Amino acid sequence: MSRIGVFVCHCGTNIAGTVDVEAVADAARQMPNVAYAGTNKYMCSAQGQDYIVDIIKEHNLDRVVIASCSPRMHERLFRKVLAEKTDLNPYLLEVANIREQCSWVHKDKQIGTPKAINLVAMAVAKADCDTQLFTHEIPVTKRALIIGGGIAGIQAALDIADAGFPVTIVERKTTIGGKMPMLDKTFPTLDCSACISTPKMSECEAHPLIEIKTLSEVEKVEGYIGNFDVTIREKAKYIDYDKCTGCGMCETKCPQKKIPSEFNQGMSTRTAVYKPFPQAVPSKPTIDADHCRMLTEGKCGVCAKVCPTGAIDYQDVDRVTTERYGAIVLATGYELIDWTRLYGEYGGGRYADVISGLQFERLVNASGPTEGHILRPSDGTEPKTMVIVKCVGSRDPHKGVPYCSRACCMYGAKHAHQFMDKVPGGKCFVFYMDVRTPGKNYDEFYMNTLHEGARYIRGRISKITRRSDGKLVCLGEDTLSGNVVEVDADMVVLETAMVPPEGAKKLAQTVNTQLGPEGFFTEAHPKLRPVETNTGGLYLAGTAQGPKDIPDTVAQAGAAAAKVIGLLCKQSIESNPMVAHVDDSKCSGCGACVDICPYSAVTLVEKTLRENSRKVTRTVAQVNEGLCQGCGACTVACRPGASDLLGFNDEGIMREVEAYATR
Amino acid sequence: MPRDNEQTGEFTPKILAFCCNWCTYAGADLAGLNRMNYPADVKVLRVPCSGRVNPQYVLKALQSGCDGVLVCGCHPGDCHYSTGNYYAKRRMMIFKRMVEFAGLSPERFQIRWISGSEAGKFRDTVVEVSEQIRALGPMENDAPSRAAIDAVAGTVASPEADEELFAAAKEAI
Amino acid sequence: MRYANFPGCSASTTGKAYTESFSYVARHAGIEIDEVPDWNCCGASAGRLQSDDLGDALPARSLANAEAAFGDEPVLALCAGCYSNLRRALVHARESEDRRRQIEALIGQPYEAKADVVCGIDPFLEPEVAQTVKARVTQPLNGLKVACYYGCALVRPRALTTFDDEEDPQSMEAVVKLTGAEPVEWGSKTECCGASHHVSNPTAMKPLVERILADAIDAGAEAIATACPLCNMNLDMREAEINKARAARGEAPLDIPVYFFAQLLASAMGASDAEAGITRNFVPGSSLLAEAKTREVVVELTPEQKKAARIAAAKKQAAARKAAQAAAAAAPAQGKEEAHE
Amino acid sequence: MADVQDTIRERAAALLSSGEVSAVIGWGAGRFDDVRFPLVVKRAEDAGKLVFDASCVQMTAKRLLEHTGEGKVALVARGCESRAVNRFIADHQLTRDQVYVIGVPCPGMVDPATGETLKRCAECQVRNPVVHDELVGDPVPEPKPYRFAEVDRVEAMSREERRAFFDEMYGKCIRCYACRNACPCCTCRECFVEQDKVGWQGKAFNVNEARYYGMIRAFHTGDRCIECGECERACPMGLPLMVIMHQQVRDIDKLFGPYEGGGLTDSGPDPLRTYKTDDIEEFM
Repeated sequence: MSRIGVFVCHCGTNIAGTVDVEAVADAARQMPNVAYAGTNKYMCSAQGQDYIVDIIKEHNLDRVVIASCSPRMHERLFRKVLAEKTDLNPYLLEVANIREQCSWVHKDKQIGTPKAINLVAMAVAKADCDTQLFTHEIPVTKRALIIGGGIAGIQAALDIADAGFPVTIVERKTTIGGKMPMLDKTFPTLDCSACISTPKMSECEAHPLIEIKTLSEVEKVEGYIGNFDVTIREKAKYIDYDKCTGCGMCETKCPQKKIPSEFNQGMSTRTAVYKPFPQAVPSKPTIDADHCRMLTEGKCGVCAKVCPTGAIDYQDVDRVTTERYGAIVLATGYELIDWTRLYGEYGGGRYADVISGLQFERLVNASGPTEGHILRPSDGTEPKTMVIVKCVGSRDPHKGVPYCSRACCMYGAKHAHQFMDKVPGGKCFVFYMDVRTPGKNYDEFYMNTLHEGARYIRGRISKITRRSDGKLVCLGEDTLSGNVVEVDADMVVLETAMVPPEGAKKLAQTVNTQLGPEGFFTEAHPKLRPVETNTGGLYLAGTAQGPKDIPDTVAQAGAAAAKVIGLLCKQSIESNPMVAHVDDSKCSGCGACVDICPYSAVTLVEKTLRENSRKVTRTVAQVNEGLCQGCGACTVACRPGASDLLGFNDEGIMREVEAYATR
Repeated sequence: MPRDNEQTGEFTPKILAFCCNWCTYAGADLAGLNRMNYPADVKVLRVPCSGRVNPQYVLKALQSGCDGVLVCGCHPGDCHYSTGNYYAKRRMMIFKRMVEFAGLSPERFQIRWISGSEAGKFRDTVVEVSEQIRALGPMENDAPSRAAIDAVAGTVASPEADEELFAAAKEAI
Repeated sequence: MRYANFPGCSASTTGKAYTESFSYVARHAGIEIDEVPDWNCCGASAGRLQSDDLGDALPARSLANAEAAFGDEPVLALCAGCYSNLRRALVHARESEDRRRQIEALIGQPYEAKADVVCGIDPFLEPEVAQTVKARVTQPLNGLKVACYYGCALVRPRALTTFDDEEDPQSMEAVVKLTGAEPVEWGSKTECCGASHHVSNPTAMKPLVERILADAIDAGAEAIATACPLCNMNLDMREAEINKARAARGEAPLDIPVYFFAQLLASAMGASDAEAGITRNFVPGSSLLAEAKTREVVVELTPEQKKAARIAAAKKQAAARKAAQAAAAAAPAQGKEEAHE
Repeated sequence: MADVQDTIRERAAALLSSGEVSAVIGWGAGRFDDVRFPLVVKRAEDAGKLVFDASCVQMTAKRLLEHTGEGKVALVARGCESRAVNRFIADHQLTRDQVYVIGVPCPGMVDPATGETLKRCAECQVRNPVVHDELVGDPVPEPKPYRFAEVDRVEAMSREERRAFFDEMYGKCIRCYACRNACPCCTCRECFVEQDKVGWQGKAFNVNEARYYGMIRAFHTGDRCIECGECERACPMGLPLMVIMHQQVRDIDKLFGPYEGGGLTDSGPDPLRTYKTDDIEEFM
């Protein structure tokens, strides 16, 4: 017989307003195994907690039911109260939700009170079957893994490494830096993007605790918070980085010169052995296996001949390593939407002078293909009239993506400013739906661009056609004046939507976390836990979580680093005690639970058990408490119920069902 | 607990809803946060995942006094444990067809995917299910009518029925 | 491939040339055509404006007759207006089961929406049909610059017509290429031709047609291809009035013949002007086709051939340089002799 | 059939005398004519007692589980027994090398009381053994008859009639658990009905508790059932237990892809122990 204490909370008037708490307490006193029932104005307040502790001592209670707000709110708090202020096991506690799911949704006391009584009866029945549970320590590997080497990954890596923990950055491309080195200026301060990102990149390379793995991808992630076993595949670079001095002789001599440079968004060409841009980190070239004649046709080998240190190695192979990490940060960044496939009305990619925002950044960038002069890709002349079209792909549920990509309004204004700055007498038209400038002196920057003469026209461009004289006729509407507008432009820049990079879905399955409907990683809580995920030990930073600009990305990177440091500085962390448990006597070793477990936490093991005074060796299932997350799928697959879930055991739920059904 | 509401005297159904802690329970809390209003016939039983709901709970609830059972979980793909609701979907689809094959009115046992942000959908589901069960009446209404029993009587035993054994057993009950 | 043809009112009137040329091409390309039994008016633009039920019931009745006679044989609607209306009834029936039942109740006969509805271009997108047409092209229109004009109903609204991109369609270009002609890139392929407003408000509609014709000529087209009787009529018939107005304004006339794409196919497959219905065109179109057939065959080189040509040219250059050097070496000897003399 | 019986006796004797197997499981003759019962022969000289003819109605495979400790055991296996062997292997109750299967293509057994072929044999889908170490006699044709006639009959009833049908059926159930003891899928060490502490099923002797037992057992074995019909044959009250099993097998086949019942292969996963992300969706 257990002695249960029922504590009904008024919650000010939140509960007492529409539920007769005294009646609930009276009804609770009649329930089986209830030794005490009482009410309090604010159970979660310090005074309320003391009230609980005193009553437990006074009435020698051994289980507690608190009828108050949702367990998702204060269950953890009440458990702490039991653990710290009483000698009760914190898991002999049940919370009946009589606020969010009762008093707040039923206005009439006549309806709310009986329902509250039912909910309390259910909680009491379950509490009677609760068993003592004990957490245990899981060791934490003091090492962090950052997937993605853009500014988010770099910033997170630097912060974690500065806190004294070794970090590995896994970057898919041949250099870290991501999109920032491609940009020319950054808003709103117009300081040079490369000048503020390349120092951080070299700081990363120089940092003793940061290991950079480029041209690498994460293939498999097993384990759990504090103990992730991560398999990383480092693709062959065909250059031995220890010997290579980065002199660049091979790049100059490589005969294969006609490969479109991804870094310059296809507006210039590169060689098969290449370094994407001068300040690349690591500042050594790699050989592009798909285009190198030696590796595809077996003829050439010029780079090996000219290399002073003999660093070229055509027989290089992928290296696959598996290492253990305590925490993982997803900083995989974004890609621009492929507008050519979606927008036939803008020429579908056939007009060379209709370019994307990133391509314009490369044009206007001093280290770009045109050394910073804004020239038309078609004939290299300087455009006199430029049209910028915003929200291409963004906020377009039919053809593109439904969401706003946040940063294009600002970098659209920046492009307009740069154009008017570099092309004397240049006329710039910006077609927009809204101008969103939600940041510190963002709007001032936009106003400044307006005053410089950028013509903002509210309306979307409906069609771009090319006249035989090369002019791009942009047909649109000025919704404010209601007129149809036609602009003969020399060049059009489309500010396209940010979308998740290719391969994000596969990575989400590898690290076992969820993607939102648009394909970005889902954060644990949009407002309260934006850099965490539902998977313990897995954090998010930057545009991997959703479109954002550089200031927010760096802020999130710092936040994610803080979370990782908060985890790694602990010697060990408490495990979740509400995990599955197998009763050996009932288990026939059928293995139904083994296939079902998403965390492969259950295995069949050979055990010698004492059964009716005989030693018998049998295969039974065994749960690895570290891996088990307590979902309970195995407990239903187990027909005799040998596998039971601690905290939500079969007996407790059955009594809870009967408590309600038979009342 | 009288089944009929004291004031109105009309039948108030008893509906048990197994709600998964990460999605539907959060959706229900959100419905409360937004002060939505829905009938009080549904009581929520929290489980960590819809994969934890054992069909034996559902049958026990239906047979010991509940008029309806609702099992809710995350939308496939959103499960906090990544696969719990896929298993729940298969189990519940098979179990629902079996109990309906055995004569249970379909509305009395329903399954819905409701995410943590779909407070409105949770309220609408509760309203809809409680109206359906209210229309069906208590579980006793599901019992077969005299005519149905006569129509079926005698057709149940399979050809190999052992008549004397059956007669002997009859007295024993 | 077999199709159940839904002629519609335009087949024997404004679209007569389209029907004649299409049936000529069909005969020679192995496309069997049955006719939808007891078909009725598809509702044109008036039907659905009157009421949704009428808009769905009129085409659905013909589709039901076709289904009863030919099962799931695709229904061919040459006129873009019929195509759009038949597609609407089909999509409405397929989308929702109870709408399909309502339609069945309206037309008083069963209709399961089994058969698909296709426009005039669709049959030629089938690879084997394209092969047979290409093989039968005996008088190719070599290098004839053609601007393909789609208008609206063929490609819009996007939810009904799913056979090509609504902003940047390329299917008619692929079909016209079979004749050896060369489609041009131009901007007004899906602009409005004014449709039936030419009757109610001609002054407002003239500039639309004028802009289309001007845009085609600006893009270097020698002819315009269409796949809808109404577009064809508006572009073809109005040219004379527009040119008269332009002459009054002192601007150059816009002379560009307008054909049905089927006419180009038929003519390239050896049909006489009468068989291809070209004599029906307002802007005389036979001379241009005849001239195009006499042009020198432009053979498109495959990449390998291009590479071989490049290497051959490089060899010829090297040989020429050697010869030049040899000549230069011989020359000084000669020059010296001259200097001595 | 007689020559098959002789070969079985000869093979049994040979296996027992060579010591390759420690026992041979088959059928023996009872006191009355054409009454057969399962027989476990351990000595070579008793091999002569083994009988095989049209009235061997019992499905003997479950005896295997009682002899797993004594080395290799031979089993005379028709189609249903061989599927049961696969079932045991899939449920990790047995390993393949613990059983020597003497395969016997089955012509279909005859019910001694009525003289017609057994209902389960009339509906049998797999007459030739799916797994065997040796085969006695040549394979018989596989008619694969339509076996869902009774399910259709019950499904055609109205909801109330179906409820009445199952009320009567479970009303007759005396909860002797013969169906559970006969079923090759029911190999749990402690069945849920015996767990009073958790209290899955009440102790009361009424329709509700019998229905609870009947339906939960059907759910537990539904996705692994080998359709041997032994539960129906073993039921003293003659209840049509296979109706609900066939309904499940047909539903699983319709919903989750091609499935002709359990035991056709010896490895999982069974339909309810796996999932496909594109399973049909009806709870949205």
